Amino acid sequence: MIYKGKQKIWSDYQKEIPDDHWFYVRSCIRQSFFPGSERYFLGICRDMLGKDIHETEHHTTCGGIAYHSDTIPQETAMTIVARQFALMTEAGYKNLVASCITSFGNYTETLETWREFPELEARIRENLWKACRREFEKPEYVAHASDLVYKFRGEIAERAKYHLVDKETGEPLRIVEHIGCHYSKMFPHKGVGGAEYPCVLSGMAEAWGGKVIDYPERRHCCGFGFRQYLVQANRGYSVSNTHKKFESMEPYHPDVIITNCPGCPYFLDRWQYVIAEQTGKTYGRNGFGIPVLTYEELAGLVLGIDPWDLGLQIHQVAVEPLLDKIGIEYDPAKKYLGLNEKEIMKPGLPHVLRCC
Amino acid sequence: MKKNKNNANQHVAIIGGGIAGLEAARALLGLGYRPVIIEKSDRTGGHVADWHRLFPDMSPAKDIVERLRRETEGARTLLQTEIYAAGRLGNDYTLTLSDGNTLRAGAVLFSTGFDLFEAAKKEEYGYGIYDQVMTNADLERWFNGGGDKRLDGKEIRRIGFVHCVGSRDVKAGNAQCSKVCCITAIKQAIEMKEKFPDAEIWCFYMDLRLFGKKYEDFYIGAQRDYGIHFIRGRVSEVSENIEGRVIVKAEDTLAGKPVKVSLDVLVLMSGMVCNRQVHGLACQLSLGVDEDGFLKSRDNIASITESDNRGIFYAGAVTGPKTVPETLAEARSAALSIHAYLSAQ
Amino acid sequence: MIERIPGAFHPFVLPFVIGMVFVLAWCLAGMLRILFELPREDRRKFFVSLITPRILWKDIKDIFLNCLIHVRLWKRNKVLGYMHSSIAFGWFMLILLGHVEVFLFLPHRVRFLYYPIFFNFFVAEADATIQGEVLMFLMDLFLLLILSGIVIAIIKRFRSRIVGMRRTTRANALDTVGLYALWAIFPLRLLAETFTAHISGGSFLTEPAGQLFHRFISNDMHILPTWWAYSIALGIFMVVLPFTRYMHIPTEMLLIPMRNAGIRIRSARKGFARLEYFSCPGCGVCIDACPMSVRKENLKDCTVYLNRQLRRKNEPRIEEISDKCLLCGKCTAVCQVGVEGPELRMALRGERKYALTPDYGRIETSALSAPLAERKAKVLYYAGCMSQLTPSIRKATAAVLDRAGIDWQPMDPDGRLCCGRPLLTAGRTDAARELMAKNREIILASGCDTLLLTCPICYRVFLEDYDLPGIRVVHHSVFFQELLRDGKLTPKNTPVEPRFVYHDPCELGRGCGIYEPPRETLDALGTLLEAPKNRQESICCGGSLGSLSLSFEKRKDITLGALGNLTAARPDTIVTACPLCLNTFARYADRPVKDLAQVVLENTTD
Amino acid sequence: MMEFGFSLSPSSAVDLDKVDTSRFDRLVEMEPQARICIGCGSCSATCTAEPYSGMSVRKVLLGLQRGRDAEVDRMLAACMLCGKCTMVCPRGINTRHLILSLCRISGKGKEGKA
Repeated sequence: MIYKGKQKIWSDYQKEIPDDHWFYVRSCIRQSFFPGSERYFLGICRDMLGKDIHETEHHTTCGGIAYHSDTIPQETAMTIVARQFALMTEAGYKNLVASCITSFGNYTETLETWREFPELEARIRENLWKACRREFEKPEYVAHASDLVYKFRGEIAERAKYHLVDKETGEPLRIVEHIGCHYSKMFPHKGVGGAEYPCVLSGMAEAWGGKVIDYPERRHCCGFGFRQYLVQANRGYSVSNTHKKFESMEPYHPDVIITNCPGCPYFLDRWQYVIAEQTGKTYGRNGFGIPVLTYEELAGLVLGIDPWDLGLQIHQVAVEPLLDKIGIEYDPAKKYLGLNEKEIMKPGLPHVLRCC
Repeated sequence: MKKNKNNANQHVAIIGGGIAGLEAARALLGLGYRPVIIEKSDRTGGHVADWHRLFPDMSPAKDIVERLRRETEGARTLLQTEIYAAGRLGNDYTLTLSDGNTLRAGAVLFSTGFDLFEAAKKEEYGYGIYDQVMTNADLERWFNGGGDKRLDGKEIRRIGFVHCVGSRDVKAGNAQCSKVCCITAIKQAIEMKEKFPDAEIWCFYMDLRLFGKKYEDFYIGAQRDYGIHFIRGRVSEVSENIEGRVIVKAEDTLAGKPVKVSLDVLVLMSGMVCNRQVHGLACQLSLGVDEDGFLKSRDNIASITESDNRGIFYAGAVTGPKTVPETLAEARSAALSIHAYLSAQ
Repeated sequence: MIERIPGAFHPFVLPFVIGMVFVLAWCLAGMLRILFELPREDRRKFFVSLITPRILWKDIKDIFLNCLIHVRLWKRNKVLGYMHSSIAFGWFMLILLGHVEVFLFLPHRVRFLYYPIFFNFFVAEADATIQGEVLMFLMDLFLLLILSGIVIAIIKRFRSRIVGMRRTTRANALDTVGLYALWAIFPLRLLAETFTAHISGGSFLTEPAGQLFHRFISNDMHILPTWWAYSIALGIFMVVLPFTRYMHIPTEMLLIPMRNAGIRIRSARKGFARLEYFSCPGCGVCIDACPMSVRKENLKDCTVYLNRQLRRKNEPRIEEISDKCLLCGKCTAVCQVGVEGPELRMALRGERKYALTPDYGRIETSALSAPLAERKAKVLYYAGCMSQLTPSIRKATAAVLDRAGIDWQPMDPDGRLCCGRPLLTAGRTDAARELMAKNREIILASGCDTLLLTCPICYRVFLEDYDLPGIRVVHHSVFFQELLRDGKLTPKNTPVEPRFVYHDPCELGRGCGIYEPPRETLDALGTLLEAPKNRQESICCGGSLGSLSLSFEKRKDITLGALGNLTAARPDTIVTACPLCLNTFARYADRPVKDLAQVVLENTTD
Repeated sequence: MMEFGFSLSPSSAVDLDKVDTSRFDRLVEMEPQARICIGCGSCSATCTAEPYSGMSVRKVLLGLQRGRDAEVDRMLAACMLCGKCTMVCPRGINTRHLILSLCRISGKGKEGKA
């Protein structure tokens, strides 16, 4: 690996990210899968960095899942997107930041399509007007939430309580970064670092003390693939895909996987359980899996937020070995206590994958 | 053609001291002209001077370059010289040179050649990122005795060649076929097999374009005598495994299956792309530039060495990818065209 | 007539007696072995043939004409014919007349094996009677005949071209011993008889020679050494005989009745096959005949060398030779003893063991035959694989059939199954049978009464190996000739008659014996020219499927050789009746090559 | 083992690192021409057995180099040795003999007993 070569590519694909005043659109699924992530993203941006980030309860799905599952046509998806833009315009914002990679891809794709086919944009404006009497201005800037965290990675590092190093040896943690496919594979210039060697997550990991692993199947999809998972008969493909990635990263003994997409962490996390059940194989040490975190969760850990407040107990793969390695303090007894120490139910334990 | 006494007064400016420029200079000297070779680098011979052996006879590239240098000793050669400005003055052209001089010439020959595609631009192939990825030019340099840590002292058991790197690729901005890479890949594969007899070699190709004399023999020989594997399919991505070997993924389109293979070294066949540096000069002299960035000939059949402008001529890869013999033939042809043009004045 | 030696014995006869007993025992054992190796039904067939007067007469006739007179060789090469028949017939007559002498004069000595051979030693004044005089005369005459043959043989040995052979086999050490022994026998006999001529009497050769010798050497001390030498020469010849090419002499005498009994090669090494490869005289006629011999490297791949290697059990060479052969059958056509080179090779190929067995189970014949059965034409035209590659033949055949108003339909309009002959020639007999069974089902279900073939390869297998009751299997060369003869096709009047030369395809000519019908057709449609080598002697085009291992490049010279033969008479058009020949010739020919079907179409009118 | 209603499917990709080409290597020893196939597909297009089996000499040669031995054997078993492929091969490969040679060596380079 020639690190300099990557740095050169990274320098070719830097994008300007506005400093402040963002209109935030949440993800459909992340709030239930990773309940702490979006909350702490807003927390970090607003409370720690003092940024202006606005969100509205009128925001709906961007239509991305339905679009990529072939259940709605592109025009419909674009009209939904147009409505989000209208909400942003109404709120007086020009910078859109999406929590979800698919949304980010969907917004980018819509804007790029309109740029190529202005007549389509006119039609969508008409559709939106007919449907809900709204008008919109196109955002001046569309970012993914991870772009912002990447931008502020230095500030976070300055305030870090923990670093991504093995507290025993002082060695940097080995980190697998997994970028959602729709982040930059469609439009390489829209992603930090391009499509082949994106640095949006690796930049964070390195800024916070970790070491990124470049394993052969790094570019591969997590396995979600929309139809691959959503059509039950195809789930074998989905899990096979994920399995391929794990087999490829296994020799590097990663400590943690970080992701910036709603689907990826979910599948990389849950499929470890399924693979363990199906093949008897686990990829972490001592029968554990490899913890899979969102970048917000990782930022939260680095900043010293309590793991259980971040919602890490919701993950299938136990995060305790990672916490121990970094030396993060946590109370095992509180793992299954929710907000305000309210009992949330304890899950049953899997047969193969070690979870505690 | 007979030597004209008046020729002695006639300057011909040759822009670019590669083999096209040298061969044209040699021919013009023979016809009694005073060619001036303007070369931006510190030596003549161009790309061929960096090459080791030339297909199809495996003759040393050095031989032809040295012969041309020897035979053009009578021509004025300005090294490390660039042209700042060019313009027409009466029937002549004046070139303002970087050394502060001005050159007045009856005719100008563009033998500005090509650039090798920058392999790093094909990010997915990992040139400059993964340790064991190199280019055809790197390999020739190594054949010429320049050390290379990708090969020296390494146990090389598996070698890959990727054809069409940066050529026939609209995404890389070059739709044209670079013409010589197929045969070069086969030549280099054979040379590598000779250096590493135990190595297995795979060539990943889109089409094999082996049009030239003896090229097909090379291909059959590579298959039959050297056991080189040819996989029809373009490499999609390259990565590195924990041992530092290169993992190559492609589709074997003949088998209809994706294939992957780990290699000790991967050679990228960087294609010939247009020399963009010449565009400024072309603009000043209002010369046509083709869509592929190469200069536009008056027509591509009967007068490939002539431009639309009187007194400006082309030879070699300035108008498109060419082989060495084609380039030399064009250089001689251009010299004759120049002679005909100047004689008619 | 006086018996000169009391007890009728002298030790010098021992070498001969030992040799004779040895060779007789050897041959007897060999014969029993071959009989034992034959399948039971073949053995029965053989014994029955021996008591069937018609076959028995044929056996005697064939043995006489072929083994003694060498009729076939006479037809081929008169010098060689004379050489062989002079030695074989002359020697036979010497033996026969020797016995006649003994019978006539000393009948009680008949039981001595050696007596007729050394008669002149044991008797005195044998020419005293008129019978004796005549017999002596005949003996000298035949000895002279043999000696003349031996002279030719010696010339042939050192200058084979003088006797009209370009190439001949190189003899091995034992063959050479046998050869020199054979050469020595008759001059020694002449010497021996010459030296005893004043005692036993002689005739026009021995007597004057005897008198001549007596002028120089007058005592009789040299009589015995010459008789010893004669006996030793005979003894040596007979002892080495089983290990030399001369083994063909006794073997052929068994081969002829067995062939006449209808026995064929069933196994590559045993029984009849063994008889064939031991019958090979090693003459090398097949070397010149073999089309592969145009390449020097293939000179040792013809049948004579196969037989030699089979006798030596040199397995790698046996495999190489048997795989390379084009199976054109020309070696058999020219062979003096009729060794079936192609059949021997096919049997050898059949010996191969394969790890993979063909399986045609997935082919549903009902689906293939249903449309044919529905249409139910009288003539079913099966183009076969090779005609699929030569659409000109298929189209011309279809047009000719339509022109003649034939009720026909194609069996394989879109390419169907292979006929099975290529599998047979490759020795994969079981697979061929499986495929043939499928074709048979289709043909029987089609309701046709005639199966028309344009490919001789297919034709041969349908003719020889298929059981198609009530269906006539016919090649288009025959069928079209009949159409012309019956007036269903009318020759076109052309101002200038096209000049044709006809190439006999191996499988059609030597394979199926069809030589004349295509010639009659061409003769009716234009001027028929003959190539120097034609009919039985036709040269394979080189494209034959028979060869398994001959590579494409190496076939070229064969094709050029065959083309040279065909174009010698300067025809306008080379005509053949085989798609494979057409395809092969067309590749290199300098003038049009056409199939008979095309020629018939172009030169007849509606 | 828990039943999920779906399972890991093996990768369809050919891993050239793991493919056992010993049978092809053995074939090359017997038939050096096996290497010079250019994959033009003439053999497949003309094949008499193709409609019943998908037989293709091109695929056979490629299959051996991609570890698809079972498929190769299935195709080989359908061959009728008619020789059309040999006639059309532009590289002059004696495909018919090549098939016979291949039939002699089974699965993992073992030879049929002579």
